[in-house]
Amino acid sequence: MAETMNSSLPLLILLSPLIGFFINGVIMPLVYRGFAKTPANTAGGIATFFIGLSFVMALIVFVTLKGDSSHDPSLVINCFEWFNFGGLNIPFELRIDKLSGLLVMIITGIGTLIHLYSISYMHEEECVGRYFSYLNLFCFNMLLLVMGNNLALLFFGWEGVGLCSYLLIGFWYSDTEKANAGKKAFIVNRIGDLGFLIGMFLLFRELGTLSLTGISELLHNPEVVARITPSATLICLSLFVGATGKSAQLPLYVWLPDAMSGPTPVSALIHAATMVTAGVYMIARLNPLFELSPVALSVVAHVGAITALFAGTIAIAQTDIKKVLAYSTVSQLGFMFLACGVGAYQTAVFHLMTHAFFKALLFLGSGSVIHACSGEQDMTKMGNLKKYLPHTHLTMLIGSLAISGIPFFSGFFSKDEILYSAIALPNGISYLFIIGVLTAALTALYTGRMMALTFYGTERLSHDVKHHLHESPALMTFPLYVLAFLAAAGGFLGVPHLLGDYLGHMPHFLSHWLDPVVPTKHMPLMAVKLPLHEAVVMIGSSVIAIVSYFAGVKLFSKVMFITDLIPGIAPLQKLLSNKYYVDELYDKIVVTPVRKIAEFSSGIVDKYVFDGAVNGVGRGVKWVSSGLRVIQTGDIQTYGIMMMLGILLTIFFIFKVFI
Amino acid sequence: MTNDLLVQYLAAFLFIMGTLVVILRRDTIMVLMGIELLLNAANLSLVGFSNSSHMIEGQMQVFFVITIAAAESAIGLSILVNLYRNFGSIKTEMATTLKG
Amino acid sequence: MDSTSTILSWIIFTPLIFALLALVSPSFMETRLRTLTLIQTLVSAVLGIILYLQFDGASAQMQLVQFVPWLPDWGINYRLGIDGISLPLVMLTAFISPLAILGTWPHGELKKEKFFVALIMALQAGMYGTFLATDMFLFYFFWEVVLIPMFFMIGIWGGKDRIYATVKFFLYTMVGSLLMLVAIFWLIHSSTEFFGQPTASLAQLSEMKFAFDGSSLSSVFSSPQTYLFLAFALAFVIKVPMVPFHTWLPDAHVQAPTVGSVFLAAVLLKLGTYGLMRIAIPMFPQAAYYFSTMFIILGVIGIIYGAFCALSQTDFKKLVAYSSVSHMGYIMVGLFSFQKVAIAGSLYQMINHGISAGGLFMIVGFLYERLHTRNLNEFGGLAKIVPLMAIGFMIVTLSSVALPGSNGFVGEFPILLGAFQVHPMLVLFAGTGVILGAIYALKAYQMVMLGPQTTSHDVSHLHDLDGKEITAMVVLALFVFGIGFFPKTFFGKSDATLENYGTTLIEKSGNP
Amino acid sequence: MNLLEIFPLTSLTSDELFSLFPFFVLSFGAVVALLVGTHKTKGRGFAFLASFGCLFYSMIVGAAKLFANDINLLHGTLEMNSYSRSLNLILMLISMISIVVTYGQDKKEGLLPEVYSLILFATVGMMLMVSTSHLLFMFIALEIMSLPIYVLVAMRRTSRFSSEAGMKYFILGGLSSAFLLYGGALIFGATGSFDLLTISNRVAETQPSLIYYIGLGLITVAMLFKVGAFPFHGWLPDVYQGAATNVTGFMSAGVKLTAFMAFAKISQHLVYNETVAGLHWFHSFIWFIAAASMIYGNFVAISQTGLKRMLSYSTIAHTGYLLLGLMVLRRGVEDSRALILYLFFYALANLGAFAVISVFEEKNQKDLTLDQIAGIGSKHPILSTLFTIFLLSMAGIPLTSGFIGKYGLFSTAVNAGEIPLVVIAVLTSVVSVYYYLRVIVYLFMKEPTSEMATYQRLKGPTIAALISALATLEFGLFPKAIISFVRMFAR
Amino acid sequence: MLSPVIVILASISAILAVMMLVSKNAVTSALALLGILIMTAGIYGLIGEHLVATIQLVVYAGAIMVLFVFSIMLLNLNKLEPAFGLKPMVFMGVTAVGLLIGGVLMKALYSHFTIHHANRVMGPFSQENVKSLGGNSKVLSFALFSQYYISFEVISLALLTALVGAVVLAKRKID
Repeated sequence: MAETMNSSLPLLILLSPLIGFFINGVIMPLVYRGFAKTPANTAGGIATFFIGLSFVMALIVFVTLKGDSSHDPSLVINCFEWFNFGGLNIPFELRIDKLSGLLVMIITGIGTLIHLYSISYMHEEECVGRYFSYLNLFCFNMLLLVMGNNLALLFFGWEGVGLCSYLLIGFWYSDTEKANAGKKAFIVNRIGDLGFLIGMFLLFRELGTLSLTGISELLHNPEVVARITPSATLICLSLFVGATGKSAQLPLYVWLPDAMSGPTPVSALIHAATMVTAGVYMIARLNPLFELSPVALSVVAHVGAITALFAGTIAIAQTDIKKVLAYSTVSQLGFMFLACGVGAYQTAVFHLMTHAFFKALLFLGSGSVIHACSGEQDMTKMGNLKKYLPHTHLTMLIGSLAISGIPFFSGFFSKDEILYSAIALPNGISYLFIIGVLTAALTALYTGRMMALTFYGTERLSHDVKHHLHESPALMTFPLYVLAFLAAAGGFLGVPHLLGDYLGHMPHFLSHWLDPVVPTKHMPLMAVKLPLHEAVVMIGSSVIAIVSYFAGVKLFSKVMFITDLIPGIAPLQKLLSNKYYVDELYDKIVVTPVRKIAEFSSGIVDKYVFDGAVNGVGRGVKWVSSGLRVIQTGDIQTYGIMMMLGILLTIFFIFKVFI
Repeated sequence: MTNDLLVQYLAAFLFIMGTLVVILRRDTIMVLMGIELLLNAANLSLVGFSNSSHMIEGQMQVFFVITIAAAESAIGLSILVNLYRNFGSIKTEMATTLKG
Repeated sequence: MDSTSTILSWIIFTPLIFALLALVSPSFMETRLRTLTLIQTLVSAVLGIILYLQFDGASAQMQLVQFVPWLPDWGINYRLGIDGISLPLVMLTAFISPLAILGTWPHGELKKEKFFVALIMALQAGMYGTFLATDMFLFYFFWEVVLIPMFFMIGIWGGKDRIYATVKFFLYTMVGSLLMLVAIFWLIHSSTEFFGQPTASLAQLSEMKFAFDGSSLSSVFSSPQTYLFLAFALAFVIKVPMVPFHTWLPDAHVQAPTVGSVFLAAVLLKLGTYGLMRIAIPMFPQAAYYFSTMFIILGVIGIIYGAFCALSQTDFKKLVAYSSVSHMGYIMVGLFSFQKVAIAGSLYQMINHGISAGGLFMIVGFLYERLHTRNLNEFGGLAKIVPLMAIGFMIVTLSSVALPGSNGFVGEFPILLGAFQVHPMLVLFAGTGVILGAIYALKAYQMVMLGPQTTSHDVSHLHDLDGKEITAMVVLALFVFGIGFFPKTFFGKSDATLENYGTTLIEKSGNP
Repeated sequence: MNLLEIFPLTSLTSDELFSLFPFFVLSFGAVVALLVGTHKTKGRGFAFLASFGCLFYSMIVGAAKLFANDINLLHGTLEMNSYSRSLNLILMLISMISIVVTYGQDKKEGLLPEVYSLILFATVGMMLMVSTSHLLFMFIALEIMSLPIYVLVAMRRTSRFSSEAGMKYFILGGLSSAFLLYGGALIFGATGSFDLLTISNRVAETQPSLIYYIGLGLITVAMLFKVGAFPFHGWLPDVYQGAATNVTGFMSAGVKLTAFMAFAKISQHLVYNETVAGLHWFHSFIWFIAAASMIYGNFVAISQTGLKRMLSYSTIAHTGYLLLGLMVLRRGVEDSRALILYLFFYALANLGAFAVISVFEEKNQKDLTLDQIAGIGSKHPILSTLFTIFLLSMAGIPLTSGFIGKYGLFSTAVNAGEIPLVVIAVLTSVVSVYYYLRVIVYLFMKEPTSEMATYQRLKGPTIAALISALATLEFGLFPKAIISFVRMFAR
Repeated sequence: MLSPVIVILASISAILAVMMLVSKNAVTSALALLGILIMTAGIYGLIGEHLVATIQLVVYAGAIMVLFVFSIMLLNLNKLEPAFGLKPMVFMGVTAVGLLIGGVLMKALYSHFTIHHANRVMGPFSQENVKSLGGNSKVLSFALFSQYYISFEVISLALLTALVGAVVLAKRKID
């Protein structure tokens, strides 16, 4: 099915950000004699140009890709041979099919917007050149991740984006906190990556190839399927460990909230729109493999659902606007995994897309807010910004409505579909559905709270903040509006049947379009009394969403915490605002032991055991030596006696033989 | 028990005695005498053997051994004199500056 | 085989010629000595390139062989040759040397510089010789010769505890190599029985089969192959160094002058793994296969243990030294996994570790030259002041944490992939080294470059890399990413040899 | 019957005369040196020239007649064949080097001009000893070798150490030579002959009586004493330390080589003689002695601070290695090649090392301590480098002839299946590496101390050291020539 | 057929040897040694080796002993301090070892003379042969100058060395 077109466009899509990276990272410093010297506009302009360029090219490719649900016109181009020895053959192959094409669009598109946004957001920072080169490098790696036609290449991008997020989170490295956050992100990701590696190794052992095309072809072959089914669970689980690392699921989500210490556009691009969804992409991509292991799938589903709820609860008690968004990201990702887990891969991808739209929007909006409040992130010090930041308010409102799943905004369709598939699908489980609904409610609630604390209610701004307060420039609001439009309208790519029929719109457009790559599971309930069920779910969820959203807005325009309403749950509040003490827990059970072991092994083992043995031998020799030299008394009689004993020895040796 | 055996016994005994003198006595002059005794014992045994098997090699060697003994004692005594000059004594236990 | 080409001899002896030049150089040359060394290393590098061009990647045989009778009575001859295994290592030596000279020369005046220079050159000669020798005796000869310059380098130009370190280094290696000598006697002796007359040619020696019976422990320890293998292996793993024989390394590294450290880390350690790959494993395959699990376990222990030790170091150089222990562990794992992929990976890892460790030591050298301390706690926030150094440091760090796209990945990925096919659990443990490696590497980077600016030194006037250092780092970076993206281009000429090596080894080892 | 028939008065053929020529020349030279040495002021110089000239001349003659036909005078009293001739050549070379070392050293140490003639006498004794296969003539030769050396050792007459050393060496030496004599007597009693060849044939015919073995044991003891093996080593460190350094060099090179060659000859004929039953005791005895010597010598050398004393202990250790070479001997001389090589290379290294030491010694000094040479490498790089070369050669590191020697010796031993002993040797030689290295460390890596030794400006020793160093390196890098030479004569 | 005279001489010299070992006075010991030498000479004479006996008397008993006594007088060492500076245990031990070795030696000699002596290689010089050839001295002298000329020549080196050595070591003036 994958006919190879000899078009180098995908390669150019991939390379153009890399070129941008080189220009900003190498050439500009040479031109301007120094790293901090590149003007913000120049650097930003270059970076934006190149990512925009690849967006355009992606658009062209994407257009050529459109086709009906029947077949998948995927481009596979082989650039050069990366590894080839000892039976391990990894060509540097790029693949653009509908799935990766969609993600490429998202990445480049949102990427471009965020680059634009960054130009004015970062303009008074120093070393903007560094910033933009990192951004470009990130785009390169992300594109490689989604375009690589080989798990090893995917891993290449996988680690590459990890590196970039490390660099970008630690962009303001002179602050130890921020630097640590970057380190934490990298290391936690590494833990996941080990799982990914092991998964790859297992897969290679079973299939002897890592090429995606190869895998999917092999998995069409029944006896291969039969052979690897037993080990499928192990493979999928270890790959999923990688996913939990990259996509911030339990138990490895801890890095994402800290990652918020990076510049806000970075959070928008990396930690909301693109990188964190890599795990979802990977699972969707390997769905034939995951299909082989119900166990793994249910694990994915459960982890997703639990994470969603867990993060949602935390989000509701946060006061830092970006932290709220971060936790909401975690929980939304949980939703996606829930979808994957129940086998609704398309729905997951759908939600991935819509989430990319509205979460990027929200982040950028919050960035604009922070920008306006001259770096203030604490919502308790905001309030009633509506009248100062009209554009920001408007766009963010749309975003919040979208995320809360208010009907006919994008989030509504995708989330609703996920919930629906959570019960409708064969391996859907009802209590996961319940969790999903709860989470949806929570989402609406904390989003409303966020909006309320930020834009409505009483004004709590400190004086000088208020003094500098200003709406962001057009360069920042423009992307907001674009994203707002997408967030509002994006959902119509996946209208459910129920409405789809009425709206005269081709229902589940996206899903059908993705079919060839990510096949639909037929929904058993769909046949009989389908409308009823769907209607129930839809109406129920939308009601819940609306109610809790407005509840959130209303309540929290007056107070800041639930405790102010229900004082009884103060401990709970404390627990939540401390994020269940997970960081402290990890510090106890992981970080401290590692440090202890390290000190032990170098301080005790190396010094006293290994080195001790070596020096001990030396000391022993010296000791023996000083003992032996005693017999050299210098008195001739001693020597004579020694000779005499020698003779005795000789005679003894002689007689040992003869007598 | 024959003369030859007796002579050999005597030689052996003298040899051991000589060894003991060399090892046990603590003044160099005695030690030198001990060495002479040793050589003499060896001579005795040589002559005894050669005589008992009707040969003359032994006796011939004895001439040379005696000469050597003379030379050796000459050198020995001069060394002894030298030692006496340096240490003011010929006790072997005096001369134990080199040790360890 | 008759002497067809002399280029190998040229490669070995060029440094020696220059060394003599340096020794007899008149006093006014004293200031030019560094240039002389640079010229020498560049000449060697050029010779290396010529060699690379002359080498025929399609054949798995020893090439460019040279044969000069030396001690024919004892079957000992001056045999040189090169194949796909030694080629990359020779190239590594040829390229690291000029970089080391460029990057790590102490700025201040060096005492007895003449001898220092001569020793550096002699050291190179020894290393080339070891890689190129195809005669057991010659190999041992060079193997020992390498010790002497290093001994003096550490002992005369080293740090505070240099004497302890250098004596330890020398003796430790000596123990192993003398036992190896006994084994060599045994080999050559049995070659006398096998071929009629004694021979020390590696090619011929490896034709001999030694009895090995792996049925029971007693039978294993009653078969000669076991002892031969263990004798050789001991000598080599001490050099590698494999835990628990590693303790000489941190001391030697910490005390050695930076050039010394670079050579030690980049090339000298590879002598050990090269020996394993060239002699210990292929000549005694069954014994090697029998003990492979043990060695892999030790390798894994080395990986993890080294990483942990590195984690708690505050002395930057010690940290890098322990990271070497950890990285060499991968090579052990790869070599003893008896998997083609892993063996190839090990060879690549040798080169890559040479590059990354060399680079790291250069960074240490830069810092030490400028601040005269190696204590990580006394650095911090330097990235603002010395951005170039920060970039270089970042690049070598990436290479050392084996990020895809850097050379490190090209080595570690195949090793782990290959070893996983036979020892999944062990590789799982080895994999934790990947995490720990990231931890200590980033820790070091952060403690030096990131965070608030250090107060224990006045770093405001700190000058960034100068031209030579930049050149060194740039070339290094080119290698890091070049190998990372296009391994085929760099290692293509080894494929035939590796393929052949793996096949024969696997069938000889009785490996199912 | 007529005595003339029994003892025919044969006259020497020209061959025989020529092969005795070196002995004549050397004895003559000794006397000349003695006479010219009496010159008031330039006595030493003249004596040096005379002895050097004679040595040189006799070496030329010896070399010229190296492969003349073998002769055997008076049933093995003198066996001149290419083997013994070459050994003589080596011995003459050694004594030439030590004469060069002595030149300059003698004035410093106040040695009388007679020292040269004494060295020549000793040389003649050595040459006779390696050329004879007649037990009692061996005794005489031994005495002719030892008597001058007793004197040489005691010759620093104003030094207590020297006279003490002389006394010790004389007494114990006399004891040991008495053992040799009595052992010879017993063997004679058992077999009725002094000629080694005859003895071994007789022994092969009829199982000898016990006194034969005891005699052999006594001779072994005497030989082990001369080579300084473990329980009989007592004299060695003291004598080496007490004697004038040039004499020490001469002893460690010449006496050792001679004694070992004699010992090798004896054991080849009387022990490693497949036809003789029940001589395993000898093998196991030597095994024990060798191991003990290696361990003792190397371990004790570690805790020495005096260079001469340290080197003398290392000599004991090397004796152990050499015994290893002795154990692999068989009847005939083929296997003695490795032994000869090792002895020769070791002699070179020792001569050189002691020469360098003598350059830095004060008059009548007890020993040169490590502290005295600390940091001398920066002051006298050339000499220190030479010394380093010698030490490395003793340690058996490649580039030096010591490595070739060790290689040959150990590989021969391994071929003979002495692997355990070789392993012991190897492990102990690691210990030896430690103390050799320590000297190098002191030379180059320590800071100079206040009592740093002063350079005595002695031409002779410096030249000698240079020559031996060159030889060491030459044979270390291109051993082909010397090995095939040894192979040629040890046919 | 053990000749009583030899037995007497042997036993005397044995006693003298013990005396020599234990006597405190050097002169006594020297005289004991002298006695032993003379006894040995006597034994030589009795078993028919007249020339050896004579030389033994002349060189040994004459020259060497004179040398010894002379140097004793010269350095007036006749009054010696306690003879053995050894702990009695060590002394006994060494003596025991010595006697043990001696015992072994004698046992070996005994077995030699009882077992192997019979089939020993015999030389031509039985007493009567020697007589017929003109006596012990004549035979020996002939042998000396035909069969042993090398040793005879070489021994001169030893004597010369002794001469030189004695001069070198003992001469007073030090330049």
